[in-house]
Amino acid sequence: MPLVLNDEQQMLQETAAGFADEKSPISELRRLRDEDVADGFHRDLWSQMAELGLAGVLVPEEHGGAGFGHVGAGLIAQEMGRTLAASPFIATSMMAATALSRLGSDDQKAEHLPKIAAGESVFAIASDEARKHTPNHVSMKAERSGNGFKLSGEKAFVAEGYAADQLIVAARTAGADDEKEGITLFLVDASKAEKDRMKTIDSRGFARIKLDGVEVDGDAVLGQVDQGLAALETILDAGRAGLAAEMVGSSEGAFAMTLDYLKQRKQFGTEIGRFQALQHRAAHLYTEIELSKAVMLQALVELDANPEGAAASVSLAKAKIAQVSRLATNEAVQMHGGIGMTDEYDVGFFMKRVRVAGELYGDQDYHMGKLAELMGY
Amino acid sequence: MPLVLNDEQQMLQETAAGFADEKSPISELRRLRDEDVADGFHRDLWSQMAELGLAGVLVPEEHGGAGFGHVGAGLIAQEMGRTLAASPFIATSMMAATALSRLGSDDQKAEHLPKIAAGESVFAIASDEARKHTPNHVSMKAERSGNGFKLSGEKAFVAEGYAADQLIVAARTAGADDEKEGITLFLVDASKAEKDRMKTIDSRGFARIKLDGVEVDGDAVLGQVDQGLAALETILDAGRAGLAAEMVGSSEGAFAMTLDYLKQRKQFGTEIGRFQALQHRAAHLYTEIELSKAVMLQALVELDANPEGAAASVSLAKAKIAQVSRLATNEAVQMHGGIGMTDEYDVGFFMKRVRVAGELYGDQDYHMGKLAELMGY
Amino acid sequence: MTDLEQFRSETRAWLEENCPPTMRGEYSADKACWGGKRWEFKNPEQKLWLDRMADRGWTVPTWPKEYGGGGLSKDEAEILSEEMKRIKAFPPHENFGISMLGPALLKFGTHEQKERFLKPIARGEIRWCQGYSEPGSGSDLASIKTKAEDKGDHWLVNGQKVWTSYADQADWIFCLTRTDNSGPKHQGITFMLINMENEGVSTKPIKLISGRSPFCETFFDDVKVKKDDDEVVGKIGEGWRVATYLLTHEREMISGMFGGAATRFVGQIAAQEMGTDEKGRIEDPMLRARATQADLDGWAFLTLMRAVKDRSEAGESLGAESSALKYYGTELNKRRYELMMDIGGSDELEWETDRNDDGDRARSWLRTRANSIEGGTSEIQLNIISKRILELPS
Amino acid sequence: MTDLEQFRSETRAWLEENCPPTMRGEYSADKACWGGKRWEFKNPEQKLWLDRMADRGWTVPTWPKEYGGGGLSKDEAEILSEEMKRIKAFPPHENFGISMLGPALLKFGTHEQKERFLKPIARGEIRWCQGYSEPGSGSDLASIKTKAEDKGDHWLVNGQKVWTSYADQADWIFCLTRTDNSGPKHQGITFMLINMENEGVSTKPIKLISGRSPFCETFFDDVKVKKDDDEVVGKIGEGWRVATYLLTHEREMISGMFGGAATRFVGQIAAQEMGTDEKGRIEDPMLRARATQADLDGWAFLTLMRAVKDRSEAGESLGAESSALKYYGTELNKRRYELMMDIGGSDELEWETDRNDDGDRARSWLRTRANSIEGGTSEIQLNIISKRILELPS
Repeated sequence: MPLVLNDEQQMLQETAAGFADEKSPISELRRLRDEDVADGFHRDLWSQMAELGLAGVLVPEEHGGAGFGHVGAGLIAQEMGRTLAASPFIATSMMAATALSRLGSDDQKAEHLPKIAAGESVFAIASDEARKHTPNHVSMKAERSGNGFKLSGEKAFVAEGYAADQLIVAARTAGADDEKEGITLFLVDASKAEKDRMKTIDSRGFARIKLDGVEVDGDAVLGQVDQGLAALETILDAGRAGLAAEMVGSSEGAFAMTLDYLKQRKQFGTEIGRFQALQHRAAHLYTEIELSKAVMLQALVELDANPEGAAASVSLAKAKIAQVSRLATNEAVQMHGGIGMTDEYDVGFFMKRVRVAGELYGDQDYHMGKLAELMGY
Repeated sequence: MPLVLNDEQQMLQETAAGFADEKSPISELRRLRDEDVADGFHRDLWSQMAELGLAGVLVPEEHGGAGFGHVGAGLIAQEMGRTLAASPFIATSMMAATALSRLGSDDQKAEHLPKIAAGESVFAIASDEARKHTPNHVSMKAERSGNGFKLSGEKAFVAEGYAADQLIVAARTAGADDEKEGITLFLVDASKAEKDRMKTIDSRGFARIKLDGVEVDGDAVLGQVDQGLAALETILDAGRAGLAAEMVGSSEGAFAMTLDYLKQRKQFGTEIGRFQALQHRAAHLYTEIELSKAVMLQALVELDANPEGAAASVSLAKAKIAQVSRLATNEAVQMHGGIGMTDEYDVGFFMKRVRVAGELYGDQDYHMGKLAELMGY
Repeated sequence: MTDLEQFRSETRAWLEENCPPTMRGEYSADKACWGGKRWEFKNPEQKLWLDRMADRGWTVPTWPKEYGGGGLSKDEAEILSEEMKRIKAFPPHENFGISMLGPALLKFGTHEQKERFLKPIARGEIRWCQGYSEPGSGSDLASIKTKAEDKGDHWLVNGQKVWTSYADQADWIFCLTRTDNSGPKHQGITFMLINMENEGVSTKPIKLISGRSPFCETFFDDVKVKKDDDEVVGKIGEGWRVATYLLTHEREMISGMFGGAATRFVGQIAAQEMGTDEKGRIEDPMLRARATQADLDGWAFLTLMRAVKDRSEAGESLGAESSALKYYGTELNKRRYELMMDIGGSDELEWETDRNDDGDRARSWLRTRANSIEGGTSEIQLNIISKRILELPS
Repeated sequence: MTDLEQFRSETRAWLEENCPPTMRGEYSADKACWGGKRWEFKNPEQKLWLDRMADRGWTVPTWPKEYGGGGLSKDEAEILSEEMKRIKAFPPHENFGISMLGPALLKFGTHEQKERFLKPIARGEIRWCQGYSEPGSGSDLASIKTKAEDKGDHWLVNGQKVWTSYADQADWIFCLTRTDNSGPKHQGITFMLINMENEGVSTKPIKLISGRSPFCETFFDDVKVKKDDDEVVGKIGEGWRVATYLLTHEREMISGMFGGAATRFVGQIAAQEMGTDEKGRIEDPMLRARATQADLDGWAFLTLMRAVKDRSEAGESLGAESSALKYYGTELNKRRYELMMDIGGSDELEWETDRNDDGDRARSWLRTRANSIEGGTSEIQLNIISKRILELPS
């Protein structure tokens, strides 16, 4: 698969870009924060994305989606990242859509996928329990009871967890806390969960989720009992690639603001963009962002070609792009100087969001460690 | 102990600096290389250093030395590093002098220390056996025979090993290859050893040493039988601090050449030192070299105050300075451009020597790992 | 017993007796006493402690006695601070007058100015703020435009300052005004002292990305500053000399701050918060390596700070080197807080909650981004090193 | 079966039959066939292989048949190289004429020049070298001084070139000369082809810090270059256009080289040479972390190279982006070789010994220091990106 976009994909990217610029510029995220919206996104915006067919980009056509693949989905995430557009797109349209279309029973698909495509159902993935991402660390219990299960435990850092209608929960049906075996995925109606809102620095929607003896019947199981970790990794990889794409967009957004500033801001009687030290740092950053775009596309292409085999490409993208977006936002603030530190100015929003996106589903250190192991050292 | 030099120490440094500039500029190292001198230093130069009292800087006065302490010795090493003056100073006057004055019996002191001070005897420390420094990895055997020992095995990367008259050999009197217990230090007449010259890229004197059933009697033991590792570490720390000081000097030497070049070399119709990108890199390097000088002095001060407790300060210095000297020499070549790559020009000698000095007795990774463990994580 | 030993024992005894128990322990920003006309003491002991120390001149130990100082020698002052550390005594009060205006007045002020302004500073009666930067000026500080016109018996001041810390709580401001436009920009700047109660002075808080900020914008609209021979420090039009003298001071202070901040090893914090593996190592080897590098540099920086301190105590004067400290210390601090956030993981990404102390770590992390901007950006420090120390052409 | 499939099967068959067994396997510098008048073939097969490929025009597959090329389409050429890779066939020969002069002649050359020079290049009969840099010029390439005076029937050339690779073995040199001093420095430069056998042309090898070097200094003392309408490529005084066109080419080539060099992960080399612990990890955790970072960046770079290649095959033209590749690829390669030396430890610090292949790794490490200098320094690449791509003022 060549690392180039076909016409269809380019059109999709333009649609997403246009939508982000018109309907969801950074000022919308500021409004979200100032209005202290608990959901972490504007419902009406999400509906509009669904109308445009963006929400169902990964949903198969027979279930009312566009069946566009991860490349298409990633391009949308990238454009949303450019303007920091807030939506449950990654959790719902990338992770949950992947989970259901790959693991779901016919009934589960028929019930949920159309709602995802229609933007009628918000999904959240409840897997992490500790401060740092560790997929196999699952202590939430799922005990058999009757023909179903009873779930008890707590989840932390659940993206879109507060607004979620449906949860995909990783729970332990066997084995000890850190064992790879014995993890099972469940579809849980979010109304059965206690949601404790997390007010994160990026003003997006996160929650801690508590399940206190929640009863679900057998067909709530997603995929195979005790064999959920591999499936979870595939779902996580979709989310990681989505976040990587979003961070590429945010890097580009912050870099664009910085370049504008370098060209118009005058000091010592000239544009500061004329100072070679800043020019070289900007040129270096440009190069790093080019690398980011390439590894992002590779990860998305691999996810479409062979989801189980994409782990390394995805970790490469998540780690490298987390580093580059950190550099991009740090340089953005530094090159803006004092004004970049003010809340009034937008650049700080990029810094806060890439910090959260970098942490979610494994930070740079986690994915570098994973990469080293995958490379055999 | 304040991190400042007293008048005595400043005078000593000036003496060493004057000597290095007059008697041993870089052209002397070039001559050494071109004449392919196996010793790795000029004997006459070493005698002159002895006459100046430099060789005996760490030798107690009652044994004909100056008893000047590690600070003084480090300052000499620093000035030698500035002009890449080649001598067995670190191995003989720092490591062996430390070994003998701290561990030696009265007889051993009386026999060897005066010769060190007089520059009549060259010492080498034969400890490493593998490509990477691992003090506890000692497989050279020392079996009891009669009232003495029989030594068999091979040592690699022995600094001044080719010119050495005396060897301080770490051998195993008990335990397995990597055990901390069971290592013993021996004084061995180098004439009993098979020397295999190593032609290292820095044109200095190194050898692989083979002992094939070499008989030594009991009083060849330096310090306590089986308890040699701690003693060896103290000897190594003296050498590490000496090499750190040498690398600081080499960083300063390479940086000075670079600054001169930046001021005189013209491109695009102006001195290249006017380009801000180069200015900022030079200013950053200046700062790193200031840090280097501070951690160097701290390590030397601690070695004088409390040799056993100096390990952390020494590892800090060896690791940090190895990094900075690498940066200094890389920047030196890059800022010189093509001419910096030519053998005709001197800057390459700095790059080659700091590479070797950085590797000797533990590279930056080794000492960072050691530091992390000493800091308890 | 030498005089110094005697001084130590006396000081120790006095502190034991006079430092209230509530004025000892872990010090933090919220425990600070800033003084000034509008200050409300957190408790009676805070006032008691300030008064007792002020009576001895120990709020500004090295200032001359005649100006409210303690007239202590460097060594004595060192002993005093050691003894205060020993019992964890709080600083009696904090005031930009102590750290910034004071040194300027001592160096450039007239006897009258010292008489009038230093004592109240020493006693914490007047709170000062600093007015240097302006919206347009940024790194190019000498380009300030706030105008002070000579109207015979008074100056007419118009303009705007930014980044004036705590201006909304300050009684007086020391600031740079332009009294002459004709010459090169470094000339015609005057270092002026203005009472914030003057008509036409107003302030507006600046909110930072951290959500917290001590900073304000300060506006001067037709402010009349009476000429009483005290309102100008140094010569009229030569305020730049005073300002640069203070900036060097500020750089040392700031780098000092971050030197202090670096005293705890990041790796140890990680080990404590994240736990360690069977080898006693931080589990995440990549994080561990980055933490070790940060601690390597952090310890090296502290060592350099110590060496600089020792050298200056040995009589060496610190000039442009302070730029190297400011540059390295602030960049290092930024790196350390990136790691602190990595260590905290999702637990430290929240704020406006009581779960994690209102997200103090996240706010601190964001706040550190300004370290390499305030008090002269890193780029400015590198320029200074390049020109003044390395003498590269410009 | 499509035409391409047919082409593949025919090509595969032909290669199987015509590529001598000794011309297959692990390729390395010492196996290269450089051709030229003075070339001594290492063995008969080397000549046989060159002739067979040249007969089909496959030494320069995409060049037009009339000029000794294979007239292949991009896709066919791709297939040919894939099939050659498949059987590990050596390149029939290497020649700066193929990679550098050829493209310039195809773009700027007259029909006569193409006729006269391209065929011998394709057949490996004439070996070329490049004469751009001069002792004084360095990064400021347009400041070259080598003078070519118009003497009616000939040019009189005087001056000196440096970094002319293999000039001592080359038959011809393509170089930049100054034919006009009156205008701005980018004008008045002429791209000239000079026979090294001309009287007054001499060369002197340059020794590098690695102890090895293909480079020479090349001197022109009153060299008479006959005017035969072929000696100048492009218009007189407009050689800068030709030169910059070639430089972009060279940047792509060089970054390509280093992309290639990065195909093996440093961490894997470390694991193989140093061994691993019970977890299968490189024992030194600090080295492991640095290796992982280098491999992360290395793999990212390879991915970008691949993307650029795919984009250009999709018709996108690569402009100043090649500067980003050249900059990153060369800096990366330097970092990789620092690590390779760290991995080797004392075993790789020796040379002039048979213990470690004459210190090949140390020599390569030292050689990589030039990567970020030759073909335009990293600083120049960053300037180009800043101006041409980011459009920052200058």
